[in-house]
Amino acid sequence: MAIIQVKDLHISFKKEKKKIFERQQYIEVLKGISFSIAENEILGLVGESGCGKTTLAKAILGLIQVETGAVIHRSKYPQMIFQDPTGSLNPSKTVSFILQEPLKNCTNMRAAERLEKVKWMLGEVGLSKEYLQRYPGELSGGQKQRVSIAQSLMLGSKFLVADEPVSSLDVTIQAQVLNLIKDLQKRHSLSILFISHDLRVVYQLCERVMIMKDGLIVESGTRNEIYKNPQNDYTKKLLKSAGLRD
Amino acid sequence: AKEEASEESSIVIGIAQDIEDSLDPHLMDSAGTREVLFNIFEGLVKPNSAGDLVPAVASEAGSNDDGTVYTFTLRDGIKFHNDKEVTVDDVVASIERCADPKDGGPLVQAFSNIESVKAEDEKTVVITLKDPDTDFLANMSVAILPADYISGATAEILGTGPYKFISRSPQENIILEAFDGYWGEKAHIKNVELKIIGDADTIVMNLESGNIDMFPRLTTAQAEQLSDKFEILEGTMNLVQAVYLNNAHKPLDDVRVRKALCYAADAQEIMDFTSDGKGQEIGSSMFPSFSKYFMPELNEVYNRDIDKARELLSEAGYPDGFKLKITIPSNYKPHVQTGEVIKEQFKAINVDVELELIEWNAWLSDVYTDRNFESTIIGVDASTLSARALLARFESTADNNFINFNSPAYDKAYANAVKSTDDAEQTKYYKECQSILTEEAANVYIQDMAELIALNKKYTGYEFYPLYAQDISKIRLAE
Amino acid sequence: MKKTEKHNYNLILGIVLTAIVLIPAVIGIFYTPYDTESMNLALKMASPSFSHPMGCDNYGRDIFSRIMKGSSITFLIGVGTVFWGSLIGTLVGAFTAYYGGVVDEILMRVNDVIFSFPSLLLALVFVAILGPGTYQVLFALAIAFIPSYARVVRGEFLRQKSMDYVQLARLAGAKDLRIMFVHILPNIRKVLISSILIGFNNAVLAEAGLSFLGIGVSPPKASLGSMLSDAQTYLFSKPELALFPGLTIIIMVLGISLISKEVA
Amino acid sequence: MTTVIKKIVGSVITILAVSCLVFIAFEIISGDPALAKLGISATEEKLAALRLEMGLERPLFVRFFDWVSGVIRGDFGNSYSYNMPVSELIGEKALTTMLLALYSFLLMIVITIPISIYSALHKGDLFDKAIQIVNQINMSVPAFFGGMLISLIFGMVFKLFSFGGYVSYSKSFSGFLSYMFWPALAIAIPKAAMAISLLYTAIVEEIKNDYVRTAYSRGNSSRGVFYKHILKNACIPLITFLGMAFADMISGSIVIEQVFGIPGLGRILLSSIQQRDYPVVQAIIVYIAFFVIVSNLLVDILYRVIDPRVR
Amino acid sequence: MKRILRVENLSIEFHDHALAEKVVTDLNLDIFEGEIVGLVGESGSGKSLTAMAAAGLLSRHDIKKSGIIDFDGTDMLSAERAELRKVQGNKLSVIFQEPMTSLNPLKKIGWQVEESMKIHMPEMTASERKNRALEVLLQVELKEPERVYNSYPHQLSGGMRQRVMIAAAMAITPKLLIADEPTTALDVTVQMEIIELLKDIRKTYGTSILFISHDLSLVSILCDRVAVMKNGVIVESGNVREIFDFPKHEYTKKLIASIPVVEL
Ligand SMILES: Nc1ncnc2c1ncn2[C@@H]1O[C@H](COP(=O)(O)OP(=O)(O)OP(=O)(O)O)[C@@H](O)[C@H]1O
Ligand SMILES: Nc1ncnc2c1ncn2[C@@H]1O[C@H](COP(=O)(O)OP(=O)(O)OP(=O)(O)O)[C@@H](O)[C@H]1O
Ligand SMILES: [Mg+2]
Ligand SMILES: [Mg+2]
Repeated sequence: MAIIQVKDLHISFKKEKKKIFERQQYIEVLKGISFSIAENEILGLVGESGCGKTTLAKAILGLIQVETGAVIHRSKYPQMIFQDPTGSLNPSKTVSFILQEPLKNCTNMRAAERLEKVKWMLGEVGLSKEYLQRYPGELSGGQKQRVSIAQSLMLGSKFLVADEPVSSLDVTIQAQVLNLIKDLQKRHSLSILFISHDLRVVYQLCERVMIMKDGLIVESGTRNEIYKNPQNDYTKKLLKSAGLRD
Repeated sequence: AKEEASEESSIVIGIAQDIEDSLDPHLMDSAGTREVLFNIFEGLVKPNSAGDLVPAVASEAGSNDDGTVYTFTLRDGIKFHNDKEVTVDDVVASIERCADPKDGGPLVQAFSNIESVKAEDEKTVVITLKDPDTDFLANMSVAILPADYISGATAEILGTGPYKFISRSPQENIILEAFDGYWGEKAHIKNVELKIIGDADTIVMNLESGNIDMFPRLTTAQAEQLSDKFEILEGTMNLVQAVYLNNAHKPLDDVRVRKALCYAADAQEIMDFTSDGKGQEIGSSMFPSFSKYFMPELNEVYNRDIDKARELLSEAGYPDGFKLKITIPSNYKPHVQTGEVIKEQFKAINVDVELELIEWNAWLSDVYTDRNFESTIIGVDASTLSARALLARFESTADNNFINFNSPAYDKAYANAVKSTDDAEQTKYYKECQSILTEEAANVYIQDMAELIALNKKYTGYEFYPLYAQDISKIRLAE
Repeated sequence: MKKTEKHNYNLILGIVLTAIVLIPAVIGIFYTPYDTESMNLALKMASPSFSHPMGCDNYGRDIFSRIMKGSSITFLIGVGTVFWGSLIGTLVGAFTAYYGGVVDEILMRVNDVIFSFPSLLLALVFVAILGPGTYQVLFALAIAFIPSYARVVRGEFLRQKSMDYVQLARLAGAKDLRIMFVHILPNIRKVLISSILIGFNNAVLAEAGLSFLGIGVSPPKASLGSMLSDAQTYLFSKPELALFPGLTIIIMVLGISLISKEVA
Repeated sequence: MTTVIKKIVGSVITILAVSCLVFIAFEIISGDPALAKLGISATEEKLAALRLEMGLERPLFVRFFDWVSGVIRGDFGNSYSYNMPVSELIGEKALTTMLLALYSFLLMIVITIPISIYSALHKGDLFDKAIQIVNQINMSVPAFFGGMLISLIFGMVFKLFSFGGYVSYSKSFSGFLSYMFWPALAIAIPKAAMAISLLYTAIVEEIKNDYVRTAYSRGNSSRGVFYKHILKNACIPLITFLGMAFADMISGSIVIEQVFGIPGLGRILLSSIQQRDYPVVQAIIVYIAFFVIVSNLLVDILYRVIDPRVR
Repeated sequence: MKRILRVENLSIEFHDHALAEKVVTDLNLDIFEGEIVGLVGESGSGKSLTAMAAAGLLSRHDIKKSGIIDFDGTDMLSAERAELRKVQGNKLSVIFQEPMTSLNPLKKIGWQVEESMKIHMPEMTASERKNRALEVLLQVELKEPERVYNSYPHQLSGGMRQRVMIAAAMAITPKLLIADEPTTALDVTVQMEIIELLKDIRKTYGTSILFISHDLSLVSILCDRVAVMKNGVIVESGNVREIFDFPKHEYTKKLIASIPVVEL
């Protein structure tokens, strides 16, 4: 059963005008994307930088207006880990508030219970309790990223979009966080769209992988199909650059 | 050489309000307008500073014994400001216009008594009245305007007064210039600017900076702050300031209650608080400069007597006092201040005063026209040099009897006064009217307020009038 | 360490200043050294002395006592006006910016209408409908104040709306209202607070201005504003009459602004 | 193109709405123009006759419609109290007020920008603290009182200008400018105090952003960082305020004009409201509404120009 | 070889909370001319702060710094701003970790890329600058340099912004380039291009690079030396090959063991 189904998605943005009276021009970022994610599946999305991955992610979650095409999803509280942890953490809220937010909105937990859960989650992402009262501005890049991950996992939702969730974490923490995600995925039958540039991480985590370039999906298949027997030139180039192919 | 000096001479006079009603002397109404137009327009007769009527456009004015026929002789060579001579046609047209009953009654109420206005010859105008009225001459100060203005052929503002109108800029100023062809003593100062000073708080600064040379109607506080560059002239405003009581409103419909209020008020204390004791106490609807009618003895009728006031209130059934609302137009600071003191004074007899400040226009409609009020503080002026100007409004059926005063005795005395052809007798009846007002405690009479005029010492010659008027023509440069 | 201390220092100063004004004001509701309304000719324009520390006014009334009484009215009007004005203004600004489209157009046009409408006329309408009185002034002023708050809040909201954290909050299940007021609002609080302070000043002073229409406190009651404008008549001869109510206003506003700046 | 048309239609509706409200307001408040004109000599009959002449007997919407159709023809009607065409009556005054507002606006900017910049850059030092206090005090001084003080100190004590010696711009523009400096200052000071407080707060907030660090890393001087980066960002909240301030200065000049004896719209608006001279009030309000709308439009455009994110 | 950066006994302490927090302790680090030094370590261990300190960008007064940072004769810890700015953006440039917020949202990309040139090379004409900007934008693999040049930051993807940061830092030819996780948001092909580019500028201009990264494979192919940080101290440092092949410290071992492996 597909938890998300995307059909022929197109999205374009206005181009910056150079002169005031120039005609408005558009650039098409997503040029017709279709795929689906099954329940309990982690789908890796790898692609050229600027090809439209973040745009696709936001469109799936309804954060960007979809022009043509359809997104059908059947999950209650889809979550997203944003690529940019700084912009996505409210600068005037403490870590504690940020992490409790989903619980406050979507559950009936009491304050003490919430706090308990927040502390637990903080530990899971490798942060100590001291950070509860910190503001995002007082955290390092990786710490912010971990706070965003923690927030998105608070609710135990069925569907998660992770946009480069571990890019600024050192490998030890990265491994810890990835284990956490995997663990949660198993326990809660979570589906994930996992966007990353790190082909190794994608290989470790995802059963299925899609390769994107220029607003189109150029190749998709199981992990082994893609890594062992890539068809598309771009895929081959990617694997080669990552040292996974000669 | 003296002539030459006056060529150059000029004065800037500050006034508090612009002429907002009309520059047409027949249509204007407010006292502020009247005092300005006094310099531009004249009637067949006009008041002088002694309070007498003197011939103006007419060189002679007379009436028959019973006061039914008035005859006027046009002054020789009298000219409008455009140097055209005044003709009897102008006179007849002016008077007829004011007597025309269309548009809801004649412009001058008293002219409803006119039977006919006729030009006997080139020089003589005869006015015949329906009912005898020996006091009618006072109304003949009504301005004489050119006939072609009245017919609407021209809109130019022309009078026969010592100053001619040059221009105006609304809410800014009015410019006058001495009229060379004036029949009488010519104005001394050539150029006059009447400057509207909207903010009372800037008057002192305007005077001190030399921006204005004269300001009538200062408060004592303002006068105190002026340097010795200025001479402060003191006169009276010629207003009857009182707490006007709505005689139809409970409990003010009870004469004992009204009397109690009169006993509770202390005019001298009010003057002490609000104007350093300046002002003239009054006891009825007449101010002292109408010396012929003014009755100083009435001031003594209600001297402050709290016990008596309390007694009267108990008799009337209000031993614990009552609540009284005094409505005051908020733009008239002196009345508001009077209200504040009165409120304190009435406290002594447990009358709990609520001061309701409202805006002037709302006052006009709610209090004056609709008579929807309990009491109010205001100053009433006289439009003509006649006792009637002050007393007519208390006739029970008078249109402008806004306090709903109703006394058969008063109506009778007033009718007698109007009817009588003998001056002494008439005066007697007018005095009777005043006494009735006092006895009936129609209103809580307070004072004729002090008028303080600041005049730069460069000028001299200012004269007070018993009417609300500023005679600029008398002012001249000091030697 | 040093920094925290400095913070407290400002806050304490703010509290002290506000207390200097508000404590006498609160006491003034129950007790004043002299009756605030009874007049005394002997004390007319008396200079400051031991028994009358701020002197007496033109009716011989003790100025200190009147300031005690007047402060509470002024405070009430200032706080009330700003409260309602900023509350409604913030709601309008937040909704227009957040939803945009037709709501935005309509509310902003209404805003323009209110802003173009002279407050004098507005005040007159209020007097006509509700009669004169302190609360009427409060509401007339509050309405007149709405547009400015709405505009400021709208501008700031527009800026914040496009940020990722707003989208994140939406994903975290926050309802629109919660996003607007729990997530976005705190991020514009600095700007909002400085406009609230501006508004407080304006309200206190506007009330004084409206007294000449006869709405607001009617004499012999006094507010600081009306005392100040009455004192203008004696500006040259008795400047101290203006000095004390003026100082009280300044201290009150200064105190409140110090507190709110620190709290924000 | 369509947005332009939409804006124009919106503005016209706004103006119609304000003027309609003015009609209603005059209907609600007590007092009527005929009575105002007749004053205490009014009698029932005279009032009725004058009302008929003024056309006040007709129902509200008929009068409103009449007025609107007049305005479309460029005719704002006749003033009741001055018996002259409204446009003639307020033409010069409107310009005077506009110039005064413009003048104070410029002064406000001239005062605001350097002071807030200096103060924000030297946050916490003595000058900054002094500025904050002076600023608070400025905000607490009523406009009328400030005006009086300015005229007292500069006009009466130092004699830098002749109090009340207003010169019309048509007579001598330089005289006009030098006299208007003082009232403009009186209007500008409290507004500048507010603007300073807003800009200061915004600057202090903006300095905390990461991009400021980037700017430093490129070797900008503190000034460079400030002028090229922070200022523009920090000005965004100020723009809203400035837009309103300009419109506010037009309608808010009432008091100051009185204090300095300037024949602008302020006094005539006040007296027309009191006289219930609604053709005049209407015209002035349309004028003010026009400025409100234009300044709001400018603010919106400026937003879009400055902040690409809200485009 | 000349030593270009000398960090000795650097300590950094925060004072903005009730308790002071020491985040970097007694840190020593040298970089020689033409050398690429990797700085790896736990997230939150103080890498970015060290880098900022070296770039002379820690000027907040609630941060206490001690030690010596000597960059090519300039004392980066305590020199006056006027002196620092001669260095910054000229002899030293920085690629910040967070490209999203480190770009001015109101300025076009082109302007921001050209900024250091404008400041330090006033002799360049506008068109020269633009050419150079387009050139570096192309060098960092931005396919449509013209469009990027005319865009605002919010119109670019995360990776594009990061490349813009890199381009801006390389628009001039610094003696030292501090790159704080410059490739996190880039796909591997672009990553490799960037690595090549960095090697290239080192070769042609002799630029030294401080390369902070979590990607140990990149560090191993790019850097000459590497330092490993944990909890504000450098636990181990030395030649890349040595460290990677024979890690001594527990943490280093753990780090190397955590590299994800792909078994094809
Ligand atoms: N304002 C602050 N107050 C207190 N601690 C702070 C503040 N800012 C940063 N820190 C702390 O300083 C430490 C070092 O931060 P830094 O940014 O240098 O880490 P980093 O090594 O770059 O980590 P990352 O790899 O996650 O970017 C972190 O633990 C962080 O929480
Ligand atoms: N608001 C916007 N206005 C105009 N163009 C935009 C906007 N947002 C994104 N784009 C463009 O859309 C394209 C795709 O952006 P997107 O953020 O989806 O890329 P991405 O695949 O996530 O890249 P990265 O891996 O670098 O984050 C880019 O070319 C970008 O310039
Ligand atoms: Mg992206
Ligand atoms: Mg870092």
